[in-house]
Amino acid sequence: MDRGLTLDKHKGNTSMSDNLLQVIQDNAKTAKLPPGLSEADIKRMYEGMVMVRAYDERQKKLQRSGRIGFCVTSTGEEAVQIGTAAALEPADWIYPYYRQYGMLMYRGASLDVLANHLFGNTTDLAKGRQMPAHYTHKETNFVSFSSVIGTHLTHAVGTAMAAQYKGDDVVVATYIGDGGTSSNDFHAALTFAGVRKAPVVFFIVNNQYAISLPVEKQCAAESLHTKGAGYGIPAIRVDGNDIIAVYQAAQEAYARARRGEGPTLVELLTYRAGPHSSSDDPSRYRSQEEMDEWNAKDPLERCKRFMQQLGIWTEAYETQLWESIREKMVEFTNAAEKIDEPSWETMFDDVYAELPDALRRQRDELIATESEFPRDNEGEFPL
Amino acid sequence: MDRGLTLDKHKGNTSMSDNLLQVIQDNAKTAKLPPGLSEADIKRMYEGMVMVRAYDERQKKLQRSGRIGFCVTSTGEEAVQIGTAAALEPADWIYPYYRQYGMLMYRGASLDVLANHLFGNTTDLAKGRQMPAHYTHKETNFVSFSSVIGTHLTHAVGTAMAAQYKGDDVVVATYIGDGGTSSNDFHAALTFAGVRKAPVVFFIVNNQYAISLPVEKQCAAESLHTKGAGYGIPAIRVDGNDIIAVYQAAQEAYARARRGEGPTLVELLTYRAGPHSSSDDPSRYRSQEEMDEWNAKDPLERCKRFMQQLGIWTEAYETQLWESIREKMVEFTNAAEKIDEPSWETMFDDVYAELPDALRRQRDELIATESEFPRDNEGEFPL
Amino acid sequence: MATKTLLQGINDALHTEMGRDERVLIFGEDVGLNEGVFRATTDLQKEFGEERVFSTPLTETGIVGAAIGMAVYGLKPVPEIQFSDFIYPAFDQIVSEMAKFRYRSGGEYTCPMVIRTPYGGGIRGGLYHSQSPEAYFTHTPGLKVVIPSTPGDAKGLLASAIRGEDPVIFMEPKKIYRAVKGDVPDGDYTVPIGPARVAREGTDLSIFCYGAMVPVCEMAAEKAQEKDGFNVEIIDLRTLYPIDETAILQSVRKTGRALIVYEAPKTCGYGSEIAAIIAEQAVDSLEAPIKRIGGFDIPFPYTLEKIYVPDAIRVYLGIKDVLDYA
Amino acid sequence: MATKTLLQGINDALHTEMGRDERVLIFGEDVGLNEGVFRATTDLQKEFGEERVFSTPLTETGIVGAAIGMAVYGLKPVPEIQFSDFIYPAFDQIVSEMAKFRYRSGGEYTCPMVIRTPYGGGIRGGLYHSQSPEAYFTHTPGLKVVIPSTPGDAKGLLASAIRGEDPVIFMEPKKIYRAVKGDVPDGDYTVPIGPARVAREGTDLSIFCYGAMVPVCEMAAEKAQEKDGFNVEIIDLRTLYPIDETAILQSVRKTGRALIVYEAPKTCGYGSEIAAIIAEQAVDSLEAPIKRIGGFDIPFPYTLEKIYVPDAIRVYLGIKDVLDYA
Ligand SMILES: Cc1ncc(C[n+]2csc(CCOP(=O)(O)OP(=O)(O)O)c2C)c(N)n1
Ligand SMILES: Cc1ncc(C[n+]2csc(CCOP(=O)(O)OP(=O)(O)O)c2C)c(N)n1
Ligand SMILES: [Mg+2]
Ligand SMILES: [Mg+2]
Repeated sequence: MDRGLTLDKHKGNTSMSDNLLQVIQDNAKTAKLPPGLSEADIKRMYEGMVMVRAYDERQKKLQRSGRIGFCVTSTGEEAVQIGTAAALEPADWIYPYYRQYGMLMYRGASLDVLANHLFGNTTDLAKGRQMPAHYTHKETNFVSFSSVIGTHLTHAVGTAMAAQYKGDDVVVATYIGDGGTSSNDFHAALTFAGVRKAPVVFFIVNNQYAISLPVEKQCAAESLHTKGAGYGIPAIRVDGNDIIAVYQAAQEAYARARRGEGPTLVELLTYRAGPHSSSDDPSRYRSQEEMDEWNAKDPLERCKRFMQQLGIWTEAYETQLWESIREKMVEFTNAAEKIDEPSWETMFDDVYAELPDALRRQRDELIATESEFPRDNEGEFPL
Repeated sequence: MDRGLTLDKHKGNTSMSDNLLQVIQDNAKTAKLPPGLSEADIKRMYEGMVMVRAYDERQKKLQRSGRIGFCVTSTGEEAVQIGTAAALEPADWIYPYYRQYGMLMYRGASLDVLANHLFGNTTDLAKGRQMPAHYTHKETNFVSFSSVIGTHLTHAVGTAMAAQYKGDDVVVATYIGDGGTSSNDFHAALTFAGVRKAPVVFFIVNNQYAISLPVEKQCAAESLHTKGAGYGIPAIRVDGNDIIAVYQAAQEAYARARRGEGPTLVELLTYRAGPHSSSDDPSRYRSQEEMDEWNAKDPLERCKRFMQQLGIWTEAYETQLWESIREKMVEFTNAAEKIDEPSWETMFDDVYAELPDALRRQRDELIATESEFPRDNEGEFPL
Repeated sequence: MATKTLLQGINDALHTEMGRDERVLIFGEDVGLNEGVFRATTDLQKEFGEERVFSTPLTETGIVGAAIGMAVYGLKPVPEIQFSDFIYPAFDQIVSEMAKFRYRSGGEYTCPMVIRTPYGGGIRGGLYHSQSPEAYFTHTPGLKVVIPSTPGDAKGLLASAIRGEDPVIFMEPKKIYRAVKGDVPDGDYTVPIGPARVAREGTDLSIFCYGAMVPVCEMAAEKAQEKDGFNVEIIDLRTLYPIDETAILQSVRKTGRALIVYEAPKTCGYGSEIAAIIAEQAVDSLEAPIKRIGGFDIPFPYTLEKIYVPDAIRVYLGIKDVLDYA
Repeated sequence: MATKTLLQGINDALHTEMGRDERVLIFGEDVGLNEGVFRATTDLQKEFGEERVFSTPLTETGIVGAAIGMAVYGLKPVPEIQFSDFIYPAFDQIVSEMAKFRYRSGGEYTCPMVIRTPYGGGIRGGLYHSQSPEAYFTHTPGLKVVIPSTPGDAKGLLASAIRGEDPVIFMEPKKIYRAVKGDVPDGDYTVPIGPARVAREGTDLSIFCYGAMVPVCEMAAEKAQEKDGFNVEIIDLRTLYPIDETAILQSVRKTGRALIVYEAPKTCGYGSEIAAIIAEQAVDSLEAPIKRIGGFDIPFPYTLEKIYVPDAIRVYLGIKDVLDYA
């Protein structure tokens, strides 16, 4: 894709205005191809979003039938992931939280990377140590997320500083929820990034809720992007369900970072259409009305409309796309389910580069005294 | 003092403008009494500042001659302390850091409260447990500071929330250095205060340095008061060496809090004229030129000029004022020096409301086996 | 008196204490409208209103810091940290401030408050929803640390913590939130902070444990009785700090053998202190080496949680091991 | 080979390792132009420039978090935390992230870095410039914890820490930064992380200690030799995690008596683990109860620091106590 585009009117936007970057005009009859994007680009992005939606469908099914213990979905937030991924280069790094695994697929990770993690089996790259939704994938520079909200933001800055120090042409994209903007590391990361002019882009995924807390009870600011000014970081607010706007804002922010102009803060307005996780019940804290309102702004629907306006969408295309993707989802997850769980010994690996003696003794004693007593998992995750 | 004044043009200032609230016109020939302040008020404030300056002189002398181990001064920052204290009511609370002890004197604490603390003697309210500069004084609602930069800011918010819950007419004033704005608690405190509309005023004492780090390497923002907007908190920037401006800004911010309109962020621009502490050597990191430039804006000198413009200052007044204050300083510190150090037993008090058994055993064993071996202190503080 | 789960015991204490004392406030992430992710705060906002029970922004630093400021002003805050794995952003506040406020101010300012937080394994939460950080707090002078293992104790100890004048870390064994049922007295009810509880009397071996490990040890002890005729005593420590040394020493002097069971990583865990106390003060009465069964010195795994957390099998093997020593 | 202070040994290691490896970066509060409040980073910015040695904003969260991000990318950051009392704002980063990055990512991402931080008493710093938080870190799987007591070890262990592949908490006994002098080999020099050091050979009693307590114990041992003819062995643990169990057990099996000395609050301190290890694995060789001398279970005082920190008098009395036991 062409990287020439600059969003001049938004460049260096640090004001508190209500301006919201939007490109897709839902009610238009026709549309022009946005500068720098081909028809194929837009199709690829749409297909990326469908992939995420289909993966989430599959996850939910597996979880409901008890085949996996837990799942996190990102329904409604596909444009956030795919739009910002599409503007990245392969050498760039991603510090995600749990709701950006769609980027992983878009950047070419094989579906079994995701499926194996859901089952925590022996081929899971996290070796069955993390709950589902905590993917790691070095091949695509997709960094392992802990669970602790916010801590990865300072890592993203450190990685950006390191790339800058080494003179590598690498930009770091990192993500934080509306809730996560209250974390200690949000503050530390923006402080550091500002003074060190680190090549990092902070995406606030404002999906309106932190579990049950609505964003206006999280922070009294008019808009979360107003936080940028206090750190000397240019900030912009974008319609996060408009994949073209997301793409353009991300692309411009990455370009700034690459030019050595430092970090950018991008607030992406979107909505968590599903529950917080498979353990959550949103009806406790929000209305059907509100959900319906946001569902009308579904990012896949809007992208579809845009493709219709461009004349590059047909029913047949849509049907075929979904069918082939759904098939893959079933295939890969069924395969992952059949793979063994990690052996007991592996539990002691990777604590240190080399196994210390005391830990070796713990391991060997466990195997010696208990291998004849296999155990089953129990317990249910509450949120 | 009259509380009717409102700084309309600054009210709700959340912009990034370079506007700086100033009242004292250094080059004017005459001045008018500011609304709400009498001549006596201004004299009282001036005398409060002289008191702090004289106390610092005395501390330095005691430290240099080895009579106390360590000291922190606030030379150059007297207006910050006295201006904000003068606008407070006795029932209001203060969460200071180590550079606001001037407020303690201004609010009527006897000088022996300060002197005893310098020596950590048996009448020290902190019972000899804290280094000098960590005053506590419940009588004036001056809360004990730990040493950990920033942690008290969330306490200030909690106290304000508690006062609000109980319906008490109490405002909380809290202070943080330019360096301290990077702390975790700065972020948490403003987040909480914003959403809970707590009656708290945050004063950023921007004295240009955090030990050796100049403020522009602390934070890339144009001005620290721009942080307010990101929390929905009105903010203002004030000439912190202009005691009248400081007073007016503080008074307006307290009034907002009292009216239930929530927190205010006030940045006070000033300069740490002395070293960070008795252990610091500023010549390692800043120029004489810079110091001279700021010394020309000394808050005592500027207040003096203002009093001259008002025609309420004479040489005789000045001489007499200094003499009487200096005398008191010598008297109180000499007296404090003669008081015994705390007994060993007291070391075990106040860890809990009641001494647990295990701790009682530790105490009793110490006394039983070691009281015949007295010890001397050694060691020198490095910063 | 009603039969309740441990979680209901906690909810009961919160209801009762809020009813007794207007100074009690509850807040934390999702504790208001959503009533907590484990539902520990069920019906509290409904009954006591948004002023006294509310959900906060996502900052543990802010939650604990604000609670401290309230306590200093005279309220009795009972903040919740959603998982003890997420207590670390508040660690500075807990260690530097909450624990030391009274001391450093020479007693001028005090900090009576209770941090409630679920800890330990049991919900397949992996590395970051399963940790047992109690030893960090028992090593911090100024804090009291309490972990109940029965519904009645959960209510009574929490009530005492709230009524007390010291800061308390009240850790809740989430593994047995709903799994354990027991009698919970209605209304006003306290269990004093300090004394340990003899969960099972015995003569051959003393097990020292707390929280979710208590029922595990009970199962193992039953098994050992049944299969081997061993008569095992179980001391439920309940209050981890201050430590009930008397109860520990008394039991081990009686049985001559000690097994210490805890979920946290073994090295420098709370069980190390129990072992050290015995080694200092009752080593002469030992008929066998002390044995600790702790978590392994590794982060908490996901798929293999079932192997990581000490269970009745491991404890049973440990009992045999100590009692087989001649 | 030159005679240097412990502080100079550290500075030497930093110089040498920065010269050897361009991936080594140093940052922290006041470490650049000001060369650290203790001057541990003397001449480093001058020699290696602002890109590799720089002062940071006042956020320990940011310092450690950024260091982790650098390490994950392949650098070897050596951040300084000005006082270990101020490491708590970074505690979440250390415990949740630095310690667990390799594990949770299945080894895909690693975190080789060293946090340097002065700890303990000795400068009349009161509650918040004197703490000894090592036990918090030794209880955290994934971390290595190192505390040198001699200038040579300071250089050699720090060099090993920087060259290693694991995250290390390197705690520096500020009390003896300048008070202790010793031989420090020039240039390339390492001391392996892991093995303890026999600081003094003896047969009657084993003292286990580390950091600033080593010279204190040495003085006390001399005194006991002189006054009572006791022949005391001193084991300087040096690496607190992983623990050199072999050295501990070997010594105590030889002497039959154990005294453990540390500055941190006694309860759940690092010394509790040493006592537990002995009680588990060498209780049969004990001729007297184990004795721990720790700090009291109170916050660190100011005026009475001299009474709080274990000194040669207290250790000497402890030696007598253990050896007088028949
Ligand atoms: C430090 C920390 N505190 C609490 C939690 C529990 N928790 C998990 S997700 C979440 C809400 C996150 O909300 P947001 O940042 O808006 O992200 P979203 O889930 O909406 O995408 C909370 C409180 C956590 N994981 N980490
Ligand atoms: C959390 C923490 N980190 C580091 C320190 C060491 N320290 C003491 S004062 C200080 C600088 C504070 O600067 P600033 O906030 O600007 O206040 P000033 O001293 O200039 O008034 C530092 C780094 C500390 N006390 N607390
Ligand atoms: Mg959200
Ligand atoms: Mg400053």
